[in-house]
Amino acid sequence: MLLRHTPKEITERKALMINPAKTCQPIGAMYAALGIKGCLPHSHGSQGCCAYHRSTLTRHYKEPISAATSSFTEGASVFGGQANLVQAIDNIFTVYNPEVIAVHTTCLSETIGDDLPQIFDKAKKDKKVPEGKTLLGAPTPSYVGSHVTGFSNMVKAMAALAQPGEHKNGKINIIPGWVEPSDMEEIKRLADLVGAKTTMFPDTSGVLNGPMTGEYKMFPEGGTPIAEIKDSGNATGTLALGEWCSADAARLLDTKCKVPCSILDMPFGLQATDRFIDALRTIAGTSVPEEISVERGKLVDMITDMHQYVYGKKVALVGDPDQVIAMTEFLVSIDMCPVHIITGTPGKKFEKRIKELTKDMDCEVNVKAKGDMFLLHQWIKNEPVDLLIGNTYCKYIARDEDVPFVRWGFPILDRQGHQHFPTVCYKGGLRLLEQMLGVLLDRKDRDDEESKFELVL
Amino acid sequence: MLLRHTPKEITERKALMINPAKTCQPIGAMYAALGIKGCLPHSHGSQGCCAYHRSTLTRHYKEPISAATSSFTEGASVFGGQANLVQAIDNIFTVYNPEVIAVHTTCLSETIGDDLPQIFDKAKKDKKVPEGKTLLGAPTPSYVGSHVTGFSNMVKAMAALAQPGEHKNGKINIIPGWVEPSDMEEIKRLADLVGAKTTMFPDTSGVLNGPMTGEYKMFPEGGTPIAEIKDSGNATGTLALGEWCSADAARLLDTKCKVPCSILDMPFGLQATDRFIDALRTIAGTSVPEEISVERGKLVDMITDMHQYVYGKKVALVGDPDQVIAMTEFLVSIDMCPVHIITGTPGKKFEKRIKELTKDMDCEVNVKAKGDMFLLHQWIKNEPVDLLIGNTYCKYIARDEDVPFVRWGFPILDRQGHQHFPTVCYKGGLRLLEQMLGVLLDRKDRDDEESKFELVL
Amino acid sequence: MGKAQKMVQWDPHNIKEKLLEIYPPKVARKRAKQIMINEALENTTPEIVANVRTIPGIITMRGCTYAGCKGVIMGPASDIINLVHGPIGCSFYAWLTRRNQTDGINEGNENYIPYCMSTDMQDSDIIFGGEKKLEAAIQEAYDIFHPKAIAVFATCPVGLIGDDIHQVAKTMKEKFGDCNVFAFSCEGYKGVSQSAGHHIANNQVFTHVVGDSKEEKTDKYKINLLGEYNIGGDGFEIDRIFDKCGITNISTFSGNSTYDKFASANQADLSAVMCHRSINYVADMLETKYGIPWIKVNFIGAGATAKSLRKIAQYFGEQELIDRVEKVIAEEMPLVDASIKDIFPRTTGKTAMIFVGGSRAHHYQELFNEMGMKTISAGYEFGHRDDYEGRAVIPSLKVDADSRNIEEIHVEADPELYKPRKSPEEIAALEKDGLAFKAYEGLNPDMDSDTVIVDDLNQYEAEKLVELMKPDLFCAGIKEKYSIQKLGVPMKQLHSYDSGGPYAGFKGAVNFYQEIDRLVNSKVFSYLKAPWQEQPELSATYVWE
Amino acid sequence: MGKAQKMVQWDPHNIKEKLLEIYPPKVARKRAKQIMINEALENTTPEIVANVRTIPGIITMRGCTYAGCKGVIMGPASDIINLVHGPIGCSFYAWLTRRNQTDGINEGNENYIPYCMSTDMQDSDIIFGGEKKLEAAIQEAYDIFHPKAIAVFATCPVGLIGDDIHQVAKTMKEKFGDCNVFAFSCEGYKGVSQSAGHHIANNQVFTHVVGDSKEEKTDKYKINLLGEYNIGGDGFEIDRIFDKCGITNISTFSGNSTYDKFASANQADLSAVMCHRSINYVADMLETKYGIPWIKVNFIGAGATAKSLRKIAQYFGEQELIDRVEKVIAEEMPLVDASIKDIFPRTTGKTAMIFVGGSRAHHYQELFNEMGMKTISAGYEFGHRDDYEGRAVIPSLKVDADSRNIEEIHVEADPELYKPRKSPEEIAALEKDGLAFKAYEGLNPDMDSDTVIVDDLNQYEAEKLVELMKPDLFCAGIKEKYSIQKLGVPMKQLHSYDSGGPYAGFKGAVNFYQEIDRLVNSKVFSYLKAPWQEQPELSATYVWE
Repeated sequence: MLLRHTPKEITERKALMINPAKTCQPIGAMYAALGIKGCLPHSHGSQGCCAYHRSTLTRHYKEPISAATSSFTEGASVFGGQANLVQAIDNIFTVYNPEVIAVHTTCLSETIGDDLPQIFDKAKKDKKVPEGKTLLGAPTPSYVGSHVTGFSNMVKAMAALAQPGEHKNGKINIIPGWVEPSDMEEIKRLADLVGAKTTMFPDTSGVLNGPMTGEYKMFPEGGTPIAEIKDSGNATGTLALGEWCSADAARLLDTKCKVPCSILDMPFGLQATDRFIDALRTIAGTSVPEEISVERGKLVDMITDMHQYVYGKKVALVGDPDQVIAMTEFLVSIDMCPVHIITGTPGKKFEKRIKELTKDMDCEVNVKAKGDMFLLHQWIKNEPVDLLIGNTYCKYIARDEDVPFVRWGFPILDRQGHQHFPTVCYKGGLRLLEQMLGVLLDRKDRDDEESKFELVL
Repeated sequence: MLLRHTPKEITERKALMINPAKTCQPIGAMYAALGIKGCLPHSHGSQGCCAYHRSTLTRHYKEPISAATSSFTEGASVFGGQANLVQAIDNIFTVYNPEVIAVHTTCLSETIGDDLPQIFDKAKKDKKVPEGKTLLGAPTPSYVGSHVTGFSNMVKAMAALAQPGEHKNGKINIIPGWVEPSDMEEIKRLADLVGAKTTMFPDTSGVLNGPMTGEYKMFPEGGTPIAEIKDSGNATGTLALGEWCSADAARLLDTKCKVPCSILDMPFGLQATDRFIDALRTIAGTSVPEEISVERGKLVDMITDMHQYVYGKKVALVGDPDQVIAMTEFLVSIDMCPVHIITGTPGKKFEKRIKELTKDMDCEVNVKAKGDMFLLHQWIKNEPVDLLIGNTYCKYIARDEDVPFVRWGFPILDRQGHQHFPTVCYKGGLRLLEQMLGVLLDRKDRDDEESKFELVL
Repeated sequence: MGKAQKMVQWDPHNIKEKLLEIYPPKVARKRAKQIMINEALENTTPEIVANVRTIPGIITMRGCTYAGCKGVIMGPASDIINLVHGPIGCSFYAWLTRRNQTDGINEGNENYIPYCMSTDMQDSDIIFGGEKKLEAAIQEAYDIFHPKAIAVFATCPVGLIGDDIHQVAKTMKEKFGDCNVFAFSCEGYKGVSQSAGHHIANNQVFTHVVGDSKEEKTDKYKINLLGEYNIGGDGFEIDRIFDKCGITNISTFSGNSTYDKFASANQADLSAVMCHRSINYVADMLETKYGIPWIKVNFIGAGATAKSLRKIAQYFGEQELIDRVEKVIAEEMPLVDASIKDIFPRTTGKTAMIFVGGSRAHHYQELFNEMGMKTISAGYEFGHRDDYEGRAVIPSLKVDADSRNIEEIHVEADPELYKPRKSPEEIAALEKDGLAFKAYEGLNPDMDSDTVIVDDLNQYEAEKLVELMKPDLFCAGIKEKYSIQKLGVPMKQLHSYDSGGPYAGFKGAVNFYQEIDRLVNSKVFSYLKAPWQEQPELSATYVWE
Repeated sequence: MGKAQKMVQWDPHNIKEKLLEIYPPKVARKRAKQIMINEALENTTPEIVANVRTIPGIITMRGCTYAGCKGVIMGPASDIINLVHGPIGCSFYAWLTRRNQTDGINEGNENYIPYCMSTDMQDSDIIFGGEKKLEAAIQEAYDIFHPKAIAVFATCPVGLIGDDIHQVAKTMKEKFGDCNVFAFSCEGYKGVSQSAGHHIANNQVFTHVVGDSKEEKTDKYKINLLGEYNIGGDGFEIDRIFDKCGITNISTFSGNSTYDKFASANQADLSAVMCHRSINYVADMLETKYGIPWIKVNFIGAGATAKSLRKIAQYFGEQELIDRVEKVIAEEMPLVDASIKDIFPRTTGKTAMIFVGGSRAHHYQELFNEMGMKTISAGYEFGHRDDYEGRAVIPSLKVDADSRNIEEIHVEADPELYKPRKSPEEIAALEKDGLAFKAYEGLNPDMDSDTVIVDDLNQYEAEKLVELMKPDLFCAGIKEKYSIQKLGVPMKQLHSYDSGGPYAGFKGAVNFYQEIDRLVNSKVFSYLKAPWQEQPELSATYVWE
């Protein structure tokens, strides 16, 4: 047993978090910033934060992750980080020459009260910011919310760059939320097919799923150009995918630039994708091409063809709120039973929404926001499941409890594919279904007694 | 043990085939014919053949497979099947109203010497063939070659419809060979990206990976229109993918219509795809768009990133000649060691080609054409492997010998995905690599002792 | 979906018309005789034409004689090597595709079911004959596996080129001494359907295997279960119940069978017939040659299972057995009743169609009745008239060219082994008490009037039936499954059970209730249309937050 | 690739220039002191500046003090609960990411390594202080796990808001009685790199744990192995060799360590130092307080391993041990030699760069030398001047603001436990025979002249070095891996070993030879260009069959 000291008996914990299902804000801000074209994320804190975030993102993507740090020393921590950040900005533009520096704070710089706007002004006054280059900053105190909050805050900081103009640009803003580069690519592909003109930010496709060519580009082709982000203030409207990841930015565009918005679920699974596509075509005033209906039909086809193998299967699910909500709806829609549901991110809304989505399911549902994987594991010990869905850390539970396991979420540190193959929308639904069926049927093939072993499934 | 009576000791067999790695010609002809738009395949033999082929294709695709049969009785078997076939043609056009009937023979009708062209004439003379409808026929004696031969013969029969005209149509014929609908879609997508105008036949995409919509169409939208097939005689040239599946048709177009051809390997893996794309762009006189180079680079990226996990791994591989040849090249190119290689289809050329491809590999290679899975299993017992690649029937070996297993080839009767996700070309290479890594790393995670269990791979 | 369709009303005559209207006249005339409306006519019951040729070009559900012989009857025998003489295809397609479950290994028998063996005939064999290759293949199989028995199956070309497989089998059997080798002339072109293959298979098993067992069976209440194929473990469940009741099933034809079980069939005291179509002649031969009476039973449906057990107990007539059977039924029924109580509200009133086999289209109506579901249309894939109208019509059946080719073997009382299990008086007494011997009433009487009965249903008619009668569930085989489901109607395979089962006996009934509940009540068939397909209009203005 | 690059020639001065030219003057001046050309100057050896602040905005490889303390030193201790006091991130990132292998469970110890524990500080804790929450968390951890010891780690905000974690630890330790609780003030902003964290960790372990073991170790040839972290099982391999030699490794700091092993360190008779950087002060303290001498060893490289074993044997000076060590070396070397024979022709002449840690950049050159590979550039991520230039420079090191903040503890001979293992005479004799105590010459002397030595190499300089010197292999950490590989140069992680290893000892050496052979000779790095990128011209006419 890898987690041999985890007791079945559940005792309440008020102060101790064990095996978290979340991490801290800055890494989310760093990931979001990588979705801006020519942007170098910068961590305003001691250099360990930056090292940890870069390492984790690198392991997840098997790609280089560039980001700089203010390298706080004890002195800076006492007297404030302004000098460090101004010097950093100077060095970064001189040595790496990015279009944009996206600064996020840390528990350290937040605790000592560094004020980014004021430091940015200083840097500009000191002529450290070359003509046409952009600085943006997001406060991301590690002791509030989670990595999802940090992502949201950085996306909100992007939205803050938007300027209201005289005339609308006829485009729809799509804020995709924290999904994979492959997912962002897929969302763009579908939006194009629908015939909607869109601005999507952030967009990490082409940045974190890059090719091997013999050249290293610190700033690859991908990412949303800063000009487009600024122009998002002139859009017809904003579709924000995911309350936790994308709503704040969308609402800021509304209040600041009068760009109306709508908060949708992330398009995982059949229904959430239906709502997303339907919203797109309604706003764009276009009709959905047959190609999309066919993709949809293929997903429905696999659902009906393989229904017997997923029907009534119990699932334990852990991940980030927006993803888990959409996945829960998908699982319920194909007659699976998500019985243990955890997100590490705080938010009562989460538990409420999950309860709604599962209310017609005829089994007990354990759900907790701000929960951890230690609790999830204990739930599983008390009520075993047929399938576990979550990030790589879940494999310790999967091996100990011998549960079929599908890797989905962040981080995935030990398998490939997530950066290249989308799990959003209809094609993503096919992939998710293929993967769930794969592990469920592998288990059946492993455990069936010889007299029951089946060739055809 | 499921195959408990398979001895490790290998004895030569001259007459008995055990657990075949092939089936008979007609099913290949049926699959090929389904790649013609509006075509109903017809099996000229006793009704069992048709029932078996439809069942196998249905289990593989989880889709309806329509095909008719001459329903031979003992009488017909003695007096010849002309009456049955003429009546069948009449009934088919009356009841199902296809654009095309593609007739293939069987061991029965071949043994009694039925002559399709002559029967077709009779049917036309008797006015059983409505204006504008097409009959085509392929001799597919079950006692010659394999299902691959049958596929090739039906494709050749399509090529026989081609007419040489005055002026070239500026298109390139692509004969994809026996690949999945998803693969055919992918080949078309890449040809379009290269900017080559192409005619691809057969094309089962849209036919055998159809959506669920509440309507049943016996003749879905997909398939190559008969007009395009006839026009293939005016093409600039023909790229035939796979010596076994596609060469005969291509050479017929050459001799009959003076359309030059080139026989390439099926585009599985990096190098074979490179050659295919390079041929396309050279013939089309276009330049390859960055998009394709990026897809290629992503494959190279995953190969280099994950090389340590595939390096030196021993593989047992069974399937059809064209696929196995391309896969062998791919495996060798990423430093894996395919040590046991079987195809059920006859052909000394196969063994010769495999030996060439593996000559620099520093381990013994067992290779056999016209081999069977019983022998493959015995080879594995004598020299165990790290990975097994083949169709669903291999899972009996995989379970008995506890070998990681990737399903690839025909038929796949117990898993989903092959009809939707291509394994050809660069994206397909990513998928193949993802799947091989998946099973290899799952095994590592299963077997590593606790002190060696790794979070990050 | 159910809701909507319960309102569908139809006139069976109108439906028959619609099914026929597209056909060329000759085809229409022929099909008209195979499509029957179940209605009382003046002092006659309606006739149906069955077991006749399928019309060329009409997409049929049927397979061939080889499939019926190798696939259905001999496939389940675990320790007999099945060696197919012919091109590779026929043996490949019959390889593990019939879900022939066996636990024979538990009694130390071999299990060759996962093996596919063929002579893989090549053109040279067609030209110069395949006997030598067959002989060599038998030898190689013997050398590698040393089996008790090797069964050889002929595929189409074999009959045409005149290989004498029986002679080869005979020669090799004599050569080996310790291995029974016998052959089946089951070329695919024979007969009109699988049915001919069943007959050929059973005849050879009866001729070459039955009575060949040395060891004497001494248990009480010995029966044969004929025409049960252990698909999805049906036979395991039935045997579980027999064991509980103290009934000894000596030999099942042919689910979970072994050489020795076949060989011991002559030692049973009763033959219980499940699938009348595929096996009734074996029951007759067992009676004629060995004196074993037979009765029709059905273990599909909890009620039918109880009824069948009672019939067997009544036959043996001993109170001990009668009581034990009642005790078992009393133990098993509560679970069944509880399950029905659960699913009935969701299943009652739904409608089904069943087009399979030679008996399941009949037997499974029992299960649907128990769920309150109505079978509105049904028919057999390879049934004969007696399977529809009952054995009463057998004398009036005319033998046509196709059936004439299927060997009928004539047996007589065995000089040593014949032993009547009951005296004529005892039989008469039992019949008087309502136990019917050699009796089968067929499908028609059990179906409501104005239901539509179709023999050898084809693809086109299936689609039309569904379109017109809108059932909540359609039951047939794999070839039909997805064309029906594309129409939005859930489809249940009653050949392979879609890798489900068992559905026989008491536990099987519960499995079936739950499976059908899943199918007819799942939400997944409600996702067929996208929002933009339901409200295609573009005018809609989007409502922002 | 190798071939091409072996011809690459460079002038180290020119390279240094190129590395500096892009920087702002101030930065250039600073970096110039940390980039050193390994060349003899008139009667002085060149100096290098190390262990100084990283320049803000310059993309560094370095981590923080917390990472050095919690991640590197305390992470490997399997039965001590690591409880991180701070926001969730710091404990999340250190969760199972360091490959801390342990087999402690085999001796019945707990293994908490797979657990990640944190107080998950919230804003309210920042405002009102986190001591209460820390106290509660320690209590909850104790109630759930009942561990021997709980180690508390401070993250950045803790120091700033003034939580007194040491007081909390003291209180809880007294409350529990059966559980040692101690804390580390390892806030991330302290010092200039992980190095400060190593120091803080070792000081606390020395203060709170060493000497705390009741049980007396009675085996022969007792040593401590200091500065070995069992990455990829290095420690397992070294212990395998020790066992074979009859040497007893009482306590490894801190690979595969347990509370009791730390606690028993004072009972060893010799300290063998692997990673001089992270641990030399512990070696000194063990000598001062308990009288245990120390020598520098290196088990990276087969030759180095043999040499280190001989040194240990020489120290104990008993023929029995000396012979046994020779026997073991004789047994182990054939495998090593065979492997070298195999790979040498493919690896010789290739070039490598190494930029890691505080000792590996030095140690791994042994392995490359054994393969005939030349290390053309190297440097430490968190080394000090003495790691480059040798301990001789220690007296001349000036203490700057950053190092001043790192507690230096001063120990004296322990009244009871101090026991000099060797008399001054014995030490002198051994030194005379060539066994050097407390001696480390550093990296520079072992590198060829005109090689380029860079301290705290950053992203920009790494890319430039590769571009200019075109090595066949680059060694650093995960953050560097893929930017280097994008350039088409294989990259080997020498922190985590890319989930490979062990590379220490004899078997480890063989593993390393094979791994490097794979990397520098694989064809996969030759696929970077597509045919149409190599021959882009459109003119080409296609050659048909």
